[in-house]
Amino acid sequence: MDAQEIIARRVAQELRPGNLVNLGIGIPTLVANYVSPDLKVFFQSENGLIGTGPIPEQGMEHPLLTDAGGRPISALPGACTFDSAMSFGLIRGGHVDVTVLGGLQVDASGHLANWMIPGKMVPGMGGAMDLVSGAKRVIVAMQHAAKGKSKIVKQCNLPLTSARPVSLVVTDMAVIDFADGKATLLETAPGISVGEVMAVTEAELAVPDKVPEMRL
Amino acid sequence: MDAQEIIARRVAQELRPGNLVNLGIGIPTLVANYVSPDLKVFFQSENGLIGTGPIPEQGMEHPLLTDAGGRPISALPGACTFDSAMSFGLIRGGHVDVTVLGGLQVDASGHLANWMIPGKMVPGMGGAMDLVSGAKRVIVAMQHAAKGKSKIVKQCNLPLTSARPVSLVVTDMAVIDFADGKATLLETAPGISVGEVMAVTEAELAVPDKVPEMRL
Amino acid sequence: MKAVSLEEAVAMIPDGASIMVGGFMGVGTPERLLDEVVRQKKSDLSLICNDAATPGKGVGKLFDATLVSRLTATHIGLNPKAQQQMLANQVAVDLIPQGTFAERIRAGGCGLGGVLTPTGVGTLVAEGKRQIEVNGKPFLLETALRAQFALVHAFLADYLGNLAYALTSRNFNPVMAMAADTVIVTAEHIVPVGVIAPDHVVTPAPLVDYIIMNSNG
Amino acid sequence: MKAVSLEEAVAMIPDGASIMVGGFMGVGTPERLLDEVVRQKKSDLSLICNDAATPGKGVGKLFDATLVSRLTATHIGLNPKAQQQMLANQVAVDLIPQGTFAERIRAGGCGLGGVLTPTGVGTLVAEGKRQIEVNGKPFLLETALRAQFALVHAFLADYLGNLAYALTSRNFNPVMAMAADTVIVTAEHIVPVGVIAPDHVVTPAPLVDYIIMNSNG
Repeated sequence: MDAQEIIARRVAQELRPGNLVNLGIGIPTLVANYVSPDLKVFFQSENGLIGTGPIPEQGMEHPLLTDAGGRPISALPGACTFDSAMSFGLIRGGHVDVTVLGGLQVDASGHLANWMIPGKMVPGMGGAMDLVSGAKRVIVAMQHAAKGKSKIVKQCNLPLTSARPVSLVVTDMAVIDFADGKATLLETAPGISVGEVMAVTEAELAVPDKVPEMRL
Repeated sequence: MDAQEIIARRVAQELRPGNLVNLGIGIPTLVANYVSPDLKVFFQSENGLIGTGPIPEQGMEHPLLTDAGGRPISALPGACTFDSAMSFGLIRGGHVDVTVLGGLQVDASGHLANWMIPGKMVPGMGGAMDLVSGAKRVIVAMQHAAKGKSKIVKQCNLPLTSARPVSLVVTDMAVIDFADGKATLLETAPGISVGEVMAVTEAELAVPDKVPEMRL
Repeated sequence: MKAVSLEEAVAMIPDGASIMVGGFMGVGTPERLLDEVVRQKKSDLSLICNDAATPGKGVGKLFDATLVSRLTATHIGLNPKAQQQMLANQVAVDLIPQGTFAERIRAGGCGLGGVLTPTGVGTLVAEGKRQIEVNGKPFLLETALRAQFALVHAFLADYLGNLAYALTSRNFNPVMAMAADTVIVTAEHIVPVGVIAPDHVVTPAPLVDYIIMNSNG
Repeated sequence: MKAVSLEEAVAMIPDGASIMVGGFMGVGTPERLLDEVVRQKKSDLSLICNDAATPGKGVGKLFDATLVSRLTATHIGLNPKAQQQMLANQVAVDLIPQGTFAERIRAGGCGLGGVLTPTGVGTLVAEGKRQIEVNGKPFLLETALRAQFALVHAFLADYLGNLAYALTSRNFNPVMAMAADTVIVTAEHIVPVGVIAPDHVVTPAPLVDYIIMNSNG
């Protein structure tokens, strides 16, 4: 199982029946592959759709039905469409139960930076700031480290996405919870020890007596 | 021609082709009777409809299609419906070209009072405050005097509907304009002299050299 | 979304609850829910509704049964009982402009802190409120409005909870369906998933908590 | 509403105009209008659009032709030309959160003074903005946004100007159709009055100033 699959499978376990879920681009998009249809989760695409389905068969795409990246998607029976003010009313108003986003850094107090590297990458924040400010539960799905450097840092030095802390971070090495404003190691990835996680984590983590392995 | 018909006929002349028009209850409602269909005016009912038509034939009413007073109406071809946030977005946003409202008092600077008599009548302002604040042009349609007392006063002593002055007042005796923040007598009703208007008007009116009669 | 009986749905509402009720002069109001609220004698209600309807109709029934202690509305002129109860201080009434009413509820549902509106500036409505200048123009800061329950009436509901409304019965129902902790819906027709086209859904299914089974009413 | 040709419609737009353009990554964008803006070389434009699309698509064409001087958007990461023009200071770019973008335009169209949003509090976005506390919670005051022209793409337009949108091409089109002095529309299908049911109209006819004749494009 590669790093992305570990992350996506573990995040999928966080979704509850009937949840309204918004998945960001990149690893978060993969989460949908591991969610059972029995769960009856609603996926929102912030460009104006609830009820996104899989990529349509070739020749069945419609140019007016795309995801937030402009790629063709399908709509499941019971889907609905709406304008952008409504879409972000749903997001900001706390109607989205779970959002899953990528990250550049998450710090010890749960602050996320994921939209800008000053002097280098300034694409714009798109919907990320609203999602982190408004969704009931914010889950960050990202690699634990990039080029050997921990992405779980003491304090973000990149511009924050929101002053509101995230709920959970799922990486290829660990699950870290941010309840009560402190970072707690909840699980490790299969075959990864607590010591290995601590060695590549810059932020201090609270470590309970028992840290189980992810069940994937 | 009775007083109400004089007022309604004269107000109808103020509407231009394609205007979006909101008519209040009472005399303003009668205005629709004197507007030619050729004018292609759109009538808005603030409970959520553009394209109101005449009262339907008996037996053809629908309980979910009413005016703002809860009375059955019809919808013309090309009508559209919307929620209340949209309805007042249209009103507050200046998309309504003309609103016609009843009045208790209008004063020399064009301020309207039409929603409350302290200690006596406190029904609530409904949509009146938004209409006076937001419509492009506000026309007051009312009797010139009530029980011998002028309703065109020096200064309103009843609570104002809006700090924004109205555009025009049409009564059974006169048409009074409020451009440039002052009250100017524009027209008199058929058979009524300027002197008769002045005699029952508390507010000072500017009177041009020529004051024509209404052409009804 | 869960399908429930009228009895079950109304039993969830405690005395003293804040409830938003859709409708405009009783049009688009969930009448069956209100009948059951009266039958179960839910009292001391904080009612948020555009108007007080008329005696015997819509929320007028709640005034007939003197179940309302607080009312936020835009107009109560056509319900003499509501007027009497206001004048006798049995109901504390907050009358606000209709556009402000709609927008405050929308703000409550959309996570906004409030509304900056020109409506009411320089009138009695401005009393006790913050006035904020933006680009030299004055606006009233009107706060967001939410409730514990929204009682909503739709024309069509599908098995997932997607809602569509008919004609002038839409009014405040869609904004209220976003602004309450628990959303309870009656519908004229409950239809299979897919019958309402995606572009014609007005209230997305995830907003709806309970739909009243039609066999029950 | 008046039916006009592409040439006539675009000829009304002066150089230096502010224009809102509907669409999200080019989906729901009035492509024919943009092609004509490029053909008529309307320059120094202040563009208000969710994103910069991609080169050759949607508003991306305006960057290909270097017609944009100012851009208000939420994301430009998928258009390298727009990024280059921003970094070379050829285009002044204001990047704002997408929900704030939608709501500021809506405020512009609905006569509100601005928006009180929690989004952006405590981030770079808050710099230079007023922060307002409501019930102890901080919100940013984001001002209303309007333009001289809105270029809107609908799925259906009727002869009066009523509009309906399809699937994810709705996005910013309805709010923009309320927030500009002049609203110009292209539609996939122009249909007789009555073909769009009243409950399915999203943009009421009186909001639309011009519809591009389909024979012309």
